[in-house]
Amino acid sequence: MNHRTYEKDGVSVLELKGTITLGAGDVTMRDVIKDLLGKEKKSIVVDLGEVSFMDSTGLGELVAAYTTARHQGATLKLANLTKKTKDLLSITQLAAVFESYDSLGEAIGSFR
Amino acid sequence: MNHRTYEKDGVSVLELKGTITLGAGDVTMRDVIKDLLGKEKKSIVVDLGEVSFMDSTGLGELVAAYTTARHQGATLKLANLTKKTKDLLSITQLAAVFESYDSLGEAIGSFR
Amino acid sequence: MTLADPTLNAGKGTSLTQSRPETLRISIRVHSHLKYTDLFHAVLAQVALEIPIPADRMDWVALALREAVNNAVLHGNKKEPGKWIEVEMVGTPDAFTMTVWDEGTGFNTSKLCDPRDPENLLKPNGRGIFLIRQFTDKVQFVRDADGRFGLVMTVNLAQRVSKEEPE
Amino acid sequence: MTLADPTLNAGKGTSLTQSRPETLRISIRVHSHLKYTDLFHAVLAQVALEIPIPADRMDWVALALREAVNNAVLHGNKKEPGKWIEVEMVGTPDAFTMTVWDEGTGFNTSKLCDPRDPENLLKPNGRGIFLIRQFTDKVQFVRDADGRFGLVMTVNLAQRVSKEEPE
Ligand SMILES: Nc1ncnc2c1ncn2[C@@H]1O[C@H](COP(=O)(O)OP(=O)(O)O)[C@@H](O)[C@H]1O
Ligand SMILES: Nc1ncnc2c1ncn2[C@@H]1O[C@H](COP(=O)(O)OP(=O)(O)O)[C@@H](O)[C@H]1O
Repeated sequence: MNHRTYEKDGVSVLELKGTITLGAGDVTMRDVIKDLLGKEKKSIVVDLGEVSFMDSTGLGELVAAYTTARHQGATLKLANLTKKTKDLLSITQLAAVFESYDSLGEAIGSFR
Repeated sequence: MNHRTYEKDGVSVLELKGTITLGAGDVTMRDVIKDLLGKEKKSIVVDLGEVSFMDSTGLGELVAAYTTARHQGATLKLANLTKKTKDLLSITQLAAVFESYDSLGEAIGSFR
Repeated sequence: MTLADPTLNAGKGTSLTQSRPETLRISIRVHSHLKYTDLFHAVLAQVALEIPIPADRMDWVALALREAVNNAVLHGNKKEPGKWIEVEMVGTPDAFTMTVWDEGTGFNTSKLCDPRDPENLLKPNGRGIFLIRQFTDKVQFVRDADGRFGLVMTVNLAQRVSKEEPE
Repeated sequence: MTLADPTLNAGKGTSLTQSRPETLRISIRVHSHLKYTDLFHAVLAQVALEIPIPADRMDWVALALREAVNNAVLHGNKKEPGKWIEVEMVGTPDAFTMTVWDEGTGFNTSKLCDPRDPENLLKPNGRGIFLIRQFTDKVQFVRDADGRFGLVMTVNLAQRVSKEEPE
Protein backbone atom coordinates (compact mmCIF):
# COMPACT_ATOMS: atom_id res chain seq x y z
CA MET A 1 0.00 0.00 0.00
CA ASN A 2 1.21 3.45 -0.95
CA HIS A 3 -0.41 6.50 0.54
CA ARG A 4 -0.37 10.26 0.44
CA THR A 5 -2.27 12.76 2.55
CA TYR A 6 -3.11 16.34 1.71
CA GLU A 7 -5.58 19.06 2.59
CA LYS A 8 -8.17 20.38 0.18
CA ASP A 9 -10.90 22.94 1.03
CA GLY A 10 -10.51 22.14 4.72
CA VAL A 11 -10.86 18.42 4.17
CA SER A 12 -8.06 15.88 4.77
CA VAL A 13 -7.67 13.55 1.82
CA LEU A 14 -6.00 10.18 2.27
CA GLU A 15 -5.12 8.81 -1.12
CA LEU A 16 -4.42 5.06 -1.15
CA LYS A 17 -2.69 3.19 -3.94
CA GLY A 18 -2.01 -0.41 -4.88
CA THR A 19 -2.98 -3.40 -2.80
CA ILE A 20 -4.50 -3.14 0.65
CA THR A 21 -3.85 -6.62 1.92
CA LEU A 22 -2.50 -8.38 4.96
CA GLY A 23 1.22 -8.15 5.23
CA ALA A 24 1.69 -6.13 2.07
CA GLY A 25 2.25 -2.72 3.62
CA ASP A 26 4.66 -1.39 6.17
CA VAL A 27 2.39 1.47 7.24
CA THR A 28 -1.24 0.55 7.85
CA MET A 29 -4.26 2.64 7.02
CA ARG A 30 -5.04 2.66 10.73
CA ASP A 31 -1.77 4.41 11.57
CA VAL A 32 -2.35 7.13 9.01
CA ILE A 33 -5.88 7.76 10.24
CA LYS A 34 -4.69 7.91 13.86
CA ASP A 35 -2.11 10.46 12.81
CA LEU A 36 -4.75 12.65 11.13
CA LEU A 37 -7.04 12.39 14.15
CA GLY A 38 -4.14 13.28 16.41
CA LYS A 39 -3.83 16.50 14.40
CA GLU A 40 -7.48 17.26 15.18
CA LYS A 41 -8.67 16.70 11.61
CA LYS A 42 -12.43 16.24 11.62
CA SER A 43 -13.25 15.77 7.92
CA ILE A 44 -11.51 12.93 6.17
CA VAL A 45 -11.98 11.52 2.66
CA VAL A 46 -10.29 8.26 1.70
CA ASP A 47 -9.62 8.24 -2.04
CA LEU A 48 -9.69 4.61 -3.19
CA GLY A 49 -9.41 5.31 -6.93
CA GLU A 50 -6.01 3.70 -7.29
CA VAL A 51 -6.61 0.68 -5.09
CA SER A 52 -6.21 -2.40 -7.25
CA PHE A 53 -6.83 -5.16 -4.74
CA MET A 54 -8.28 -5.30 -1.25
CA ASP A 55 -8.73 -8.31 1.05
CA SER A 56 -10.68 -8.82 4.26
CA THR A 57 -7.87 -7.21 6.22
CA GLY A 58 -8.13 -4.15 3.99
CA LEU A 59 -11.88 -4.04 4.59
CA GLY A 60 -11.23 -4.40 8.31
CA GLU A 61 -8.80 -1.50 8.18
CA LEU A 62 -11.43 0.66 6.49
CA VAL A 63 -14.00 -0.26 9.14
CA ALA A 64 -11.52 0.40 11.97
CA ALA A 65 -10.63 3.77 10.45
CA TYR A 66 -14.31 4.62 10.20
CA THR A 67 -15.14 3.71 13.81
CA THR A 68 -12.01 5.32 15.24
CA ALA A 69 -12.84 8.54 13.42
CA ARG A 70 -16.42 8.45 14.63
CA HIS A 71 -15.39 7.89 18.25
CA GLN A 72 -13.25 11.00 18.06
CA GLY A 73 -16.00 13.12 16.57
CA ALA A 74 -14.56 13.06 13.06
CA THR A 75 -16.23 11.92 9.85
CA LEU A 76 -14.69 9.58 7.32
CA LYS A 77 -16.09 9.26 3.81
CA LEU A 78 -14.96 7.31 0.74
CA ALA A 79 -14.38 8.51 -2.81
CA ASN A 80 -13.59 7.02 -6.22
CA LEU A 81 -14.46 3.42 -5.51
CA THR A 82 -13.52 1.02 -8.29
CA LYS A 83 -16.06 -1.53 -9.48
CA LYS A 84 -14.25 -4.20 -7.48
CA THR A 85 -14.19 -2.21 -4.25
CA LYS A 86 -17.87 -1.39 -4.71
CA ASP A 87 -18.65 -5.09 -5.16
CA LEU A 88 -16.69 -5.97 -2.04
CA LEU A 89 -18.48 -3.36 0.07
CA SER A 90 -21.83 -4.42 -1.29
CA ILE A 91 -21.26 -8.15 -0.68
CA THR A 92 -20.20 -7.50 2.90
CA GLN A 93 -23.02 -4.96 3.32
CA LEU A 94 -20.46 -2.38 4.35
CA ALA A 95 -21.85 -0.21 1.56
CA ALA A 96 -24.57 0.75 4.04
CA VAL A 97 -21.99 1.85 6.60
CA PHE A 98 -19.83 4.11 4.46
CA GLU A 99 -20.86 7.35 2.86
CA SER A 100 -19.19 7.11 -0.51
CA TYR A 101 -18.94 9.34 -3.57
CA ASP A 102 -18.10 8.73 -7.19
CA SER A 103 -15.61 11.58 -7.29
CA LEU A 104 -13.26 13.27 -4.89
CA GLY A 105 -14.88 16.63 -5.62
CA GLU A 106 -18.30 15.37 -4.56
CA ALA A 107 -16.86 13.81 -1.42
CA ILE A 108 -15.12 17.05 -0.42
CA GLY A 109 -18.15 19.11 -1.37
CA SER A 110 -20.37 16.97 0.86
CA PHE A 111 -18.65 18.42 3.93
CA ARG A 112 -19.86 21.97 3.18
CA MET B 1 9.75 -13.81 -30.75
CA ASN B 2 8.91 -10.68 -32.66
CA HIS B 3 10.74 -9.85 -35.83
CA ARG B 4 11.05 -7.18 -38.51
CA THR B 5 13.09 -7.23 -41.71
CA TYR B 6 14.30 -4.26 -43.71
CA GLU B 7 16.99 -3.29 -46.21
CA LYS B 8 19.80 -0.90 -45.42
CA ASP B 9 22.71 -0.05 -47.74
CA GLY B 10 22.10 -3.23 -49.71
CA VAL B 11 22.10 -5.40 -46.59
CA SER B 12 19.06 -7.29 -45.26
CA VAL B 13 18.56 -6.67 -41.57
CA LEU B 14 16.57 -9.14 -39.48
CA GLU B 15 15.71 -7.52 -36.20
CA LEU B 16 14.67 -9.98 -33.47
CA LYS B 17 12.88 -9.04 -30.27
CA GLY B 18 11.94 -10.74 -27.03
CA THR B 19 12.51 -14.38 -26.24
CA ILE B 20 13.91 -16.85 -28.75
CA THR B 21 12.87 -20.07 -27.12
CA LEU B 22 11.25 -23.34 -27.99
CA GLY B 23 7.53 -23.03 -28.48
CA ALA B 24 7.40 -19.31 -27.79
CA GLY B 25 7.11 -18.06 -31.34
CA ASP B 26 4.70 -18.77 -34.15
CA VAL B 27 7.18 -17.84 -36.88
CA THR B 28 10.68 -19.26 -36.47
CA MET B 29 13.92 -17.53 -37.33
CA ARG B 30 14.53 -20.30 -39.84
CA ASP B 31 11.40 -19.40 -41.81
CA VAL B 32 12.35 -15.75 -42.01
CA ILE B 33 15.87 -16.56 -43.19
CA LYS B 34 14.54 -18.98 -45.80
CA ASP B 35 12.25 -16.23 -47.02
CA LEU B 36 15.18 -13.80 -47.39
CA LEU B 37 17.31 -16.39 -49.18
CA GLY B 38 14.37 -17.17 -51.50
CA LYS B 39 14.46 -13.49 -52.45
CA GLU B 40 18.14 -13.89 -53.43
CA LYS B 41 19.41 -11.79 -50.53
CA LYS B 42 23.13 -12.46 -50.07
CA SER B 43 24.06 -10.17 -47.16
CA ILE B 44 22.15 -10.64 -43.94
CA VAL B 45 22.61 -9.10 -40.50
CA VAL B 46 20.66 -10.45 -37.53
CA ASP B 47 20.16 -7.67 -34.99
CA LEU B 48 19.95 -9.30 -31.54
CA GLY B 49 19.90 -6.08 -29.51
CA GLU B 50 16.38 -6.58 -28.23
CA VAL B 51 16.60 -10.29 -27.51
CA SER B 52 16.00 -10.76 -23.81
CA PHE B 53 16.25 -14.51 -23.50
CA MET B 54 17.51 -17.30 -25.73
CA ASP B 55 17.58 -21.04 -25.09
CA SER B 56 19.36 -23.92 -26.84
CA THR B 57 16.63 -23.99 -29.46
CA GLY B 58 17.24 -20.33 -30.18
CA LEU B 59 20.97 -21.02 -30.49
CA GLY B 60 20.15 -23.92 -32.82
CA GLU B 61 18.00 -21.63 -34.94
CA LEU B 62 20.88 -19.18 -35.24
CA VAL B 63 23.24 -21.98 -36.28
CA ALA B 64 20.71 -23.36 -38.77
CA ALA B 65 20.20 -19.89 -40.23
CA TYR B 66 23.95 -19.49 -40.55
CA THR B 67 24.55 -22.80 -42.33
CA THR B 68 21.51 -22.46 -44.59
CA ALA B 69 22.73 -19.04 -45.65
CA ARG B 70 26.23 -20.32 -46.28
CA HIS B 71 24.97 -23.23 -48.38
CA GLN B 72 23.17 -20.77 -50.60
CA GLY B 73 26.16 -18.52 -51.02
CA ALA B 74 24.87 -15.88 -48.65
CA THR B 75 26.56 -14.47 -45.55
CA LEU B 76 24.92 -14.06 -42.16
CA LYS B 77 26.44 -11.86 -39.47
CA LEU B 78 25.27 -10.85 -36.01
CA ALA B 79 24.97 -7.41 -34.47
CA ASN B 80 24.19 -5.83 -31.10
CA LEU B 81 24.66 -8.86 -28.91
CA THR B 82 23.63 -8.38 -25.31
CA LYS B 83 25.95 -9.48 -22.52
CA LYS B 84 23.83 -12.58 -22.04
CA THR B 85 23.82 -13.57 -25.69
CA LYS B 86 27.57 -13.05 -25.83
CA ASP B 87 28.03 -15.29 -22.81
CA LEU B 88 25.87 -17.97 -24.37
CA LEU B 89 27.80 -17.91 -27.64
CA SER B 90 31.08 -17.95 -25.82
CA ILE B 91 30.15 -20.88 -23.54
CA THR B 92 29.00 -22.94 -26.51
CA GLN B 93 32.04 -21.80 -28.54
CA LEU B 94 29.69 -20.54 -31.21
CA ALA B 95 31.38 -17.17 -30.83
CA ALA B 96 34.07 -18.59 -33.12
CA VAL B 97 31.49 -19.45 -35.76
CA PHE B 98 29.65 -16.18 -36.04
CA GLU B 99 31.06 -12.92 -37.25
CA SER B 100 29.51 -10.46 -34.85
CA TYR B 101 29.63 -6.69 -34.40
CA ASP B 102 28.88 -4.41 -31.51
CA SER B 103 26.70 -2.14 -33.60
CA LEU B 104 24.39 -2.52 -36.56
CA GLY B 105 26.35 0.12 -38.46
CA GLU B 106 29.60 -1.83 -38.13
CA ALA B 107 27.89 -5.04 -39.20
CA ILE B 108 26.41 -3.42 -42.30
CA GLY B 109 29.67 -1.62 -43.04
CA SER B 110 31.57 -4.90 -42.94
CA PHE B 111 29.86 -6.00 -46.13
CA ARG B 112 31.44 -3.17 -48.16
CA MET C 1 3.02 -36.23 12.41
CA THR C 2 6.05 -36.68 10.23
CA LEU C 3 6.27 -33.77 7.87
CA ALA C 4 9.68 -34.90 6.70
CA ASP C 5 8.03 -37.92 5.10
CA PRO C 6 8.06 -37.13 1.40
CA THR C 7 4.80 -38.99 0.79
CA LEU C 8 3.09 -36.22 2.67
CA ASN C 9 3.26 -33.92 -0.31
CA ALA C 10 0.41 -35.70 -1.89
CA GLY C 11 -3.03 -35.00 -3.16
CA LYS C 12 -4.82 -35.93 -0.01
CA GLY C 13 -8.29 -34.61 0.39
CA THR C 14 -8.69 -33.62 -3.21
CA SER C 15 -10.26 -36.96 -4.08
CA LEU C 16 -13.34 -35.45 -2.52
CA THR C 17 -13.71 -33.06 -5.38
CA GLN C 18 -12.25 -34.98 -8.28
CA SER C 19 -14.63 -36.48 -10.71
CA ARG C 20 -12.82 -36.09 -14.02
CA PRO C 21 -9.16 -36.59 -14.89
CA GLU C 22 -6.65 -34.03 -13.74
CA THR C 23 -5.03 -31.76 -16.28
CA LEU C 24 -2.84 -29.87 -13.88
CA ARG C 25 -1.68 -30.35 -10.31
CA ILE C 26 0.38 -27.93 -8.31
CA SER C 27 1.43 -28.35 -4.77
CA ILE C 28 3.48 -25.80 -2.90
CA ARG C 29 4.70 -26.35 0.60
CA VAL C 30 6.34 -23.51 2.48
CA HIS C 31 7.03 -22.45 5.98
CA SER C 32 4.33 -20.47 7.70
CA HIS C 33 4.92 -16.87 6.63
CA LEU C 34 2.52 -14.22 5.40
CA LYS C 35 5.00 -13.21 2.73
CA TYR C 36 4.17 -16.37 0.79
CA THR C 37 0.62 -15.19 0.18
CA ASP C 38 1.94 -13.11 -2.72
CA LEU C 39 3.80 -16.15 -4.08
CA PHE C 40 0.62 -18.21 -4.14
CA HIS C 41 -1.27 -15.35 -5.76
CA ALA C 42 1.38 -15.07 -8.49
CA VAL C 43 1.34 -18.81 -9.11
CA LEU C 44 -2.43 -18.71 -9.39
CA ALA C 45 -2.14 -15.94 -11.98
CA GLN C 46 0.12 -18.21 -14.03
CA VAL C 47 -2.19 -21.17 -13.60
CA ALA C 48 -5.06 -19.07 -14.86
CA LEU C 49 -3.29 -18.90 -18.21
CA GLU C 50 -3.83 -22.66 -18.52
CA ILE C 51 -7.04 -23.27 -16.61
CA PRO C 52 -10.13 -21.52 -17.98
CA ILE C 53 -11.14 -19.68 -14.84
CA PRO C 54 -13.49 -16.97 -16.13
CA ALA C 55 -11.62 -13.67 -16.29
CA ASP C 56 -14.25 -11.83 -14.27
CA ARG C 57 -13.86 -14.34 -11.43
CA MET C 58 -10.07 -14.40 -11.29
CA ASP C 59 -9.55 -11.60 -8.77
CA TRP C 60 -12.19 -13.09 -6.52
CA VAL C 61 -10.72 -16.57 -6.73
CA ALA C 62 -7.35 -15.05 -5.87
CA LEU C 63 -8.94 -13.24 -2.94
CA ALA C 64 -10.38 -16.54 -1.66
CA LEU C 65 -6.95 -18.14 -1.90
CA ARG C 66 -5.28 -15.25 -0.07
CA GLU C 67 -7.85 -15.36 2.74
CA ALA C 68 -7.40 -19.11 3.17
CA VAL C 69 -3.60 -18.85 3.20
CA ASN C 70 -3.63 -15.97 5.69
CA ASN C 71 -5.96 -17.96 7.95
CA ALA C 72 -3.70 -21.02 7.75
CA VAL C 73 -0.70 -18.94 8.84
CA LEU C 74 -2.45 -16.86 11.51
CA HIS C 75 -5.13 -19.14 12.95
CA GLY C 76 -4.13 -22.64 11.84
CA ASN C 77 -0.40 -22.50 12.52
CA LYS C 78 -0.72 -19.65 15.03
CA LYS C 79 2.13 -17.70 13.40
CA GLU C 80 4.67 -20.38 14.28
CA PRO C 81 7.20 -20.06 11.45
CA GLY C 82 8.52 -23.60 11.92
CA LYS C 83 5.16 -25.02 10.88
CA TRP C 84 4.18 -25.68 7.30
CA ILE C 85 1.39 -24.69 5.02
CA GLU C 86 0.69 -26.33 1.71
CA VAL C 87 -1.42 -25.14 -1.16
CA GLU C 88 -2.62 -27.58 -3.77
CA MET C 89 -4.24 -26.51 -7.00
CA VAL C 90 -5.84 -29.14 -9.17
CA GLY C 91 -7.47 -28.60 -12.52
CA THR C 92 -9.92 -30.95 -14.17
CA PRO C 93 -12.14 -30.18 -17.16
CA ASP C 94 -14.99 -29.48 -14.73
CA ALA C 95 -13.45 -27.70 -11.82
CA PHE C 96 -10.49 -25.92 -10.35
CA THR C 97 -9.81 -26.87 -6.74
CA MET C 98 -7.55 -25.09 -4.28
CA THR C 99 -6.76 -26.73 -0.96
CA VAL C 100 -4.92 -24.92 1.80
CA TRP C 101 -3.41 -27.19 4.45
CA ASP C 102 -2.16 -26.16 7.86
CA GLU C 103 -0.93 -28.00 10.95
CA GLY C 104 -3.62 -26.63 13.24
CA THR C 105 -6.61 -28.14 14.92
CA GLY C 106 -9.16 -26.68 12.55
CA PHE C 107 -12.26 -24.92 13.82
CA ASN C 108 -15.93 -25.31 14.29
CA THR C 109 -17.28 -23.94 11.07
CA SER C 110 -20.85 -23.98 12.32
CA LYS C 111 -19.91 -21.42 14.95
CA LEU C 112 -18.86 -18.77 12.43
CA CYS C 113 -20.74 -15.48 12.68
CA ASP C 114 -22.25 -13.74 9.69
CA PRO C 115 -20.21 -10.56 9.26
CA ARG C 116 -23.28 -8.86 7.79
CA ASP C 117 -25.26 -9.13 11.02
CA PRO C 118 -25.72 -5.69 12.58
CA GLU C 119 -23.72 -6.69 15.69
CA ASN C 120 -20.78 -7.75 13.48
CA LEU C 121 -20.90 -5.15 10.75
CA LEU C 122 -18.47 -2.78 12.47
CA LYS C 123 -16.02 -5.47 13.58
CA PRO C 124 -12.66 -5.28 11.83
CA ASN C 125 -12.35 -9.08 11.55
CA GLY C 126 -14.41 -12.07 10.61
CA ARG C 127 -14.93 -11.62 6.86
CA GLY C 128 -12.38 -14.08 5.48
CA ILE C 129 -14.34 -17.33 5.40
CA PHE C 130 -17.44 -15.41 4.37
CA LEU C 131 -15.64 -14.01 1.31
CA ILE C 132 -14.23 -17.44 0.47
CA ARG C 133 -17.77 -18.82 0.51
CA GLN C 134 -18.99 -15.98 -1.68
CA PHE C 135 -16.30 -16.27 -4.31
CA THR C 136 -15.96 -20.02 -4.73
CA ASP C 137 -18.64 -22.55 -5.60
CA LYS C 138 -17.98 -25.09 -2.87
CA VAL C 139 -16.06 -24.94 0.42
CA GLN C 140 -15.17 -28.05 2.39
CA PHE C 141 -13.18 -28.58 5.55
CA VAL C 142 -11.11 -31.75 5.63
CA ARG C 143 -8.51 -33.48 7.75
CA ASP C 144 -5.91 -35.80 6.28
CA ALA C 145 -4.41 -38.98 7.70
CA ASP C 146 -1.56 -36.97 9.21
CA GLY C 147 -3.92 -34.72 11.07
CA ARG C 148 -3.49 -31.70 8.84
CA PHE C 149 -6.43 -29.36 8.46
CA GLY C 150 -7.44 -28.48 4.93
CA LEU C 151 -9.79 -25.92 3.46
CA VAL C 152 -10.94 -27.09 0.03
CA MET C 153 -12.30 -24.44 -2.35
CA THR C 154 -13.83 -25.49 -5.64
CA VAL C 155 -14.47 -23.26 -8.62
CA ASN C 156 -16.74 -24.78 -11.24
CA LEU C 157 -15.43 -24.43 -14.75
CA ALA C 158 -17.82 -26.18 -17.10
CA GLN C 159 -20.81 -24.08 -16.19
CA ARG C 160 -21.30 -21.93 -13.18
CA VAL C 161 -23.91 -23.52 -10.98
CA SER C 162 -26.14 -21.15 -9.11
CA LYS C 163 -25.26 -21.27 -5.47
CA GLU C 164 -27.27 -20.59 -2.37
CA GLU C 165 -26.42 -17.52 -0.40
CA PRO C 166 -25.01 -18.43 2.99
CA GLU C 167 -27.72 -17.38 5.40
CA MET D 1 2.93 -47.29 -13.18
CA THR D 2 -0.06 -45.68 -11.53
CA LEU D 3 0.14 -41.96 -12.02
CA ALA D 4 -3.35 -41.54 -10.61
CA ASP D 5 -1.98 -42.58 -7.22
CA PRO D 6 -1.79 -39.35 -5.25
CA THR D 7 1.26 -40.49 -3.30
CA LEU D 8 3.22 -40.16 -6.51
CA ASN D 9 3.45 -36.40 -6.10
CA ALA D 10 6.13 -36.81 -3.61
CA GLY D 11 9.67 -35.72 -3.04
CA LYS D 12 11.25 -38.80 -4.50
CA GLY D 13 14.80 -38.47 -5.58
CA THR D 14 15.38 -35.21 -3.80
CA SER D 15 16.70 -36.99 -0.73
CA LEU D 16 19.86 -37.38 -2.78
CA THR D 17 20.53 -33.69 -2.53
CA GLN D 18 19.02 -32.78 0.80
CA SER D 19 21.35 -32.23 3.65
CA ARG D 20 19.70 -29.40 5.57
CA PRO D 21 16.05 -28.81 6.38
CA GLU D 22 13.75 -27.67 3.64
CA THR D 23 12.44 -24.13 3.69
CA LEU D 24 10.33 -24.36 0.57
CA ARG D 25 9.01 -27.17 -1.57
CA ILE D 26 7.09 -26.78 -4.78
CA SER D 27 5.86 -29.54 -6.95
CA ILE D 28 3.98 -28.95 -10.17
CA ARG D 29 2.57 -31.76 -12.23
CA VAL D 30 1.10 -31.03 -15.64
CA HIS D 31 0.38 -32.78 -18.85
CA SER D 32 3.20 -32.93 -21.36
CA HIS D 33 2.98 -29.64 -23.27
CA LEU D 34 5.67 -27.18 -24.24
CA LYS D 35 3.40 -24.31 -23.23
CA TYR D 36 4.01 -25.13 -19.56
CA THR D 37 7.68 -24.22 -19.87
CA ASP D 38 6.68 -20.58 -19.44
CA LEU D 39 4.60 -21.49 -16.39
CA PHE D 40 7.58 -23.14 -14.71
CA HIS D 41 9.79 -20.20 -15.60
CA ALA D 42 7.29 -17.80 -14.04
CA VAL D 43 7.01 -19.90 -10.90
CA LEU D 44 10.79 -19.98 -10.62
CA ALA D 45 10.85 -16.19 -10.87
CA GLN D 46 8.47 -16.05 -7.90
CA VAL D 47 10.48 -18.59 -5.96
CA ALA D 48 13.58 -16.50 -6.52
CA LEU D 49 11.97 -13.79 -4.41
CA GLU D 50 12.17 -16.19 -1.45
CA ILE D 51 15.25 -18.29 -2.18
CA PRO D 52 18.54 -16.38 -2.38
CA ILE D 53 19.58 -17.49 -5.85
CA PRO D 54 22.24 -14.92 -6.82
CA ALA D 55 20.69 -12.38 -9.20
CA ASP D 56 23.39 -12.85 -11.81
CA ARG D 57 22.64 -16.57 -11.95
CA MET D 58 18.86 -16.37 -12.17
CA ASP D 59 18.51 -16.23 -15.95
CA TRP D 60 20.90 -19.13 -16.30
CA VAL D 61 19.13 -21.21 -13.68
CA ALA D 62 15.87 -20.48 -15.50
CA LEU D 63 17.51 -21.53 -18.76
CA ALA D 64 18.57 -24.83 -17.20
CA LEU D 65 15.03 -25.44 -16.00
CA ARG D 66 13.56 -24.64 -19.44
CA GLU D 67 15.98 -27.00 -21.17
CA ALA D 68 15.16 -29.82 -18.76
CA VAL D 69 11.40 -29.31 -19.13
CA ASN D 70 11.60 -29.17 -22.92
CA ASN D 71 13.64 -32.38 -22.93
CA ALA D 72 11.12 -34.10 -20.67
CA VAL D 73 8.29 -33.20 -23.06
CA LEU D 74 10.11 -33.89 -26.31
CA HIS D 75 12.52 -36.73 -25.53
CA GLY D 76 11.23 -38.22 -22.28
CA ASN D 77 7.51 -38.27 -23.00
CA LYS D 78 7.97 -38.17 -26.78
CA LYS D 79 5.40 -35.39 -27.20
CA GLU D 80 2.58 -37.61 -25.96
CA PRO D 81 0.21 -35.10 -24.36
CA GLY D 82 -1.44 -37.72 -22.17
CA LYS D 83 1.79 -38.26 -20.26
CA TRP D 84 2.87 -36.21 -17.29
CA ILE D 85 5.82 -34.14 -16.34
CA GLU D 86 6.53 -32.93 -12.85
CA VAL D 87 8.83 -30.22 -11.65
CA GLU D 88 9.93 -30.10 -8.05
CA MET D 89 11.76 -27.18 -6.53
CA VAL D 90 13.20 -27.56 -3.07
CA GLY D 91 14.99 -24.90 -1.09
CA THR D 92 17.29 -25.54 1.85
CA PRO D 93 19.70 -23.07 3.43
CA ASP D 94 22.51 -24.62 1.35
CA ALA D 95 21.00 -25.35 -2.01
CA PHE D 96 18.16 -24.93 -4.42
CA THR D 97 17.25 -28.12 -6.23
CA MET D 98 15.06 -28.49 -9.29
CA THR D 99 14.00 -31.95 -10.42
CA VAL D 100 12.21 -32.55 -13.70
CA TRP D 101 10.40 -35.88 -13.94
CA ASP D 102 9.09 -37.54 -17.07
CA GLU D 103 7.59 -40.94 -17.92
CA GLY D 104 10.30 -41.92 -20.37
CA THR D 105 13.08 -44.45 -20.30
CA GLY D 106 15.84 -41.97 -19.63
CA PHE D 107 19.03 -41.97 -21.65
CA ASN D 108 22.63 -42.94 -21.55
CA THR D 109 24.23 -39.80 -20.25
CA SER D 110 27.73 -41.05 -20.94
CA LYS D 111 26.91 -41.13 -24.65
CA LEU D 112 26.23 -37.41 -24.89
CA CYS D 113 28.38 -35.54 -27.38
CA ASP D 114 30.17 -32.32 -26.54
CA PRO D 115 28.46 -29.65 -28.64
CA ARG D 116 31.73 -27.72 -28.75
CA ASP D 117 33.54 -30.44 -30.69
CA PRO D 118 34.23 -29.30 -34.24
CA GLU D 119 32.03 -32.03 -35.73
CA ASN D 120 29.10 -30.87 -33.55
CA LEU D 121 29.57 -27.14 -33.56
CA LEU D 122 27.30 -26.54 -36.55
CA LYS D 123 24.58 -28.93 -35.46
CA PRO D 124 21.34 -27.21 -34.54
CA ASN D 125 20.69 -29.56 -31.59
CA GLY D 126 22.49 -31.10 -28.67
CA ARG D 127 23.20 -28.11 -26.43
CA GLY D 128 20.48 -28.56 -23.78
CA ILE D 129 22.15 -30.88 -21.29
CA PHE D 130 25.46 -29.12 -21.88
CA LEU D 131 23.93 -25.79 -20.87
CA ILE D 132 22.24 -27.37 -17.85
CA ARG D 133 25.64 -28.67 -16.73
CA GLN D 134 27.20 -25.26 -17.26
CA PHE D 135 24.61 -23.31 -15.35
CA THR D 136 23.94 -25.52 -12.34
CA ASP D 137 26.40 -26.87 -9.80
CA LYS D 138 25.39 -30.51 -9.87
CA VAL D 139 23.35 -32.61 -12.29
CA GLN D 140 22.09 -36.07 -11.43
CA PHE D 141 19.92 -38.52 -13.30
CA VAL D 142 17.59 -40.56 -11.13
CA ARG D 143 14.76 -43.03 -11.44
CA ASP D 144 12.02 -43.30 -8.85
CA ALA D 145 10.20 -46.35 -7.56
CA ASP D 146 7.47 -45.85 -10.15
CA GLY D 147 9.94 -45.87 -12.98
CA ARG D 148 9.88 -42.17 -13.66
CA PHE D 149 13.04 -40.56 -15.00
CA GLY D 150 14.28 -37.50 -13.17
CA LEU D 151 16.89 -34.89 -13.93
CA VAL D 152 18.09 -33.31 -10.67
CA MET D 153 19.77 -29.92 -10.91
CA THR D 154 21.34 -28.38 -7.83
CA VAL D 155 22.30 -24.76 -7.38
CA ASN D 156 24.53 -24.11 -4.39
CA LEU D 157 23.41 -21.20 -2.27
CA ALA D 158 25.72 -20.87 0.70
CA GLN D 159 28.86 -20.42 -1.33
CA ARG D 160 29.43 -21.19 -4.94
CA VAL D 161 31.80 -24.13 -5.14
CA SER D 162 34.17 -24.11 -8.03
CA LYS D 163 33.15 -26.73 -10.49
CA GLU D 164 35.11 -28.70 -13.00
CA GLU D 165 34.48 -27.96 -16.62
CA PRO D 166 32.86 -30.92 -18.33
CA GLU D 167 35.56 -32.25 -20.59
N1 LIG E 1 -7.14 -22.45 9.14
C1 LIG E 1 -7.79 -22.17 10.31
N2 LIG E 1 -7.47 -22.84 11.44
C2 LIG E 1 -8.09 -22.57 12.60
N3 LIG E 1 -9.05 -21.64 12.74
C3 LIG E 1 -9.42 -20.93 11.65
C4 LIG E 1 -8.82 -21.16 10.39
N4 LIG E 1 -9.39 -20.32 9.49
C5 LIG E 1 -10.30 -19.61 10.17
N5 LIG E 1 -10.34 -19.98 11.48
C6 LIG E 1 -11.21 -19.45 12.53
O1 LIG E 1 -12.34 -18.85 11.93
C7 LIG E 1 -12.44 -17.49 12.31
C8 LIG E 1 -13.01 -16.66 11.17
O2 LIG E 1 -12.05 -16.54 10.13
P1 LIG E 1 -12.22 -15.42 9.05
O3 LIG E 1 -13.62 -15.45 8.58
O4 LIG E 1 -11.18 -15.59 8.03
O5 LIG E 1 -12.02 -14.07 9.84
P2 LIG E 1 -10.73 -13.50 10.59
O6 LIG E 1 -9.53 -14.24 10.07
O7 LIG E 1 -10.73 -12.06 10.22
O8 LIG E 1 -10.95 -13.74 12.04
C9 LIG E 1 -11.05 -17.09 12.73
O9 LIG E 1 -11.07 -16.03 13.65
C10 LIG E 1 -10.54 -18.38 13.36
O10 LIG E 1 -10.97 -18.50 14.68
N1 LIG F 1 14.37 -36.42 -20.46
C1 LIG F 1 14.99 -37.13 -21.43
N2 LIG F 1 14.57 -38.39 -21.74
C2 LIG F 1 15.17 -39.11 -22.71
N3 LIG F 1 16.20 -38.65 -23.43
C3 LIG F 1 16.67 -37.41 -23.18
C4 LIG F 1 16.11 -36.60 -22.17
N4 LIG F 1 16.79 -35.43 -22.14
C5 LIG F 1 17.72 -35.52 -23.09
N5 LIG F 1 17.66 -36.71 -23.73
C6 LIG F 1 18.54 -37.20 -24.80
O1 LIG F 1 19.73 -36.45 -24.77
C7 LIG F 1 19.94 -35.82 -26.01
C8 LIG F 1 20.63 -34.49 -25.82
O2 LIG F 1 19.74 -33.57 -25.20
P1 LIG F 1 20.06 -32.04 -25.27
O3 LIG F 1 21.47 -31.85 -24.89
O4 LIG F 1 19.03 -31.32 -24.48
O5 LIG F 1 19.93 -31.67 -26.80
P2 LIG F 1 18.68 -31.71 -27.78
O6 LIG F 1 17.44 -31.72 -26.94
O7 LIG F 1 18.83 -30.46 -28.56
O8 LIG F 1 18.83 -32.95 -28.59
C9 LIG F 1 18.58 -35.72 -26.66
O9 LIG F 1 18.64 -35.67 -28.04
C10 LIG F 1 17.93 -37.00 -26.16
O10 LIG F 1 18.29 -38.09 -26.96
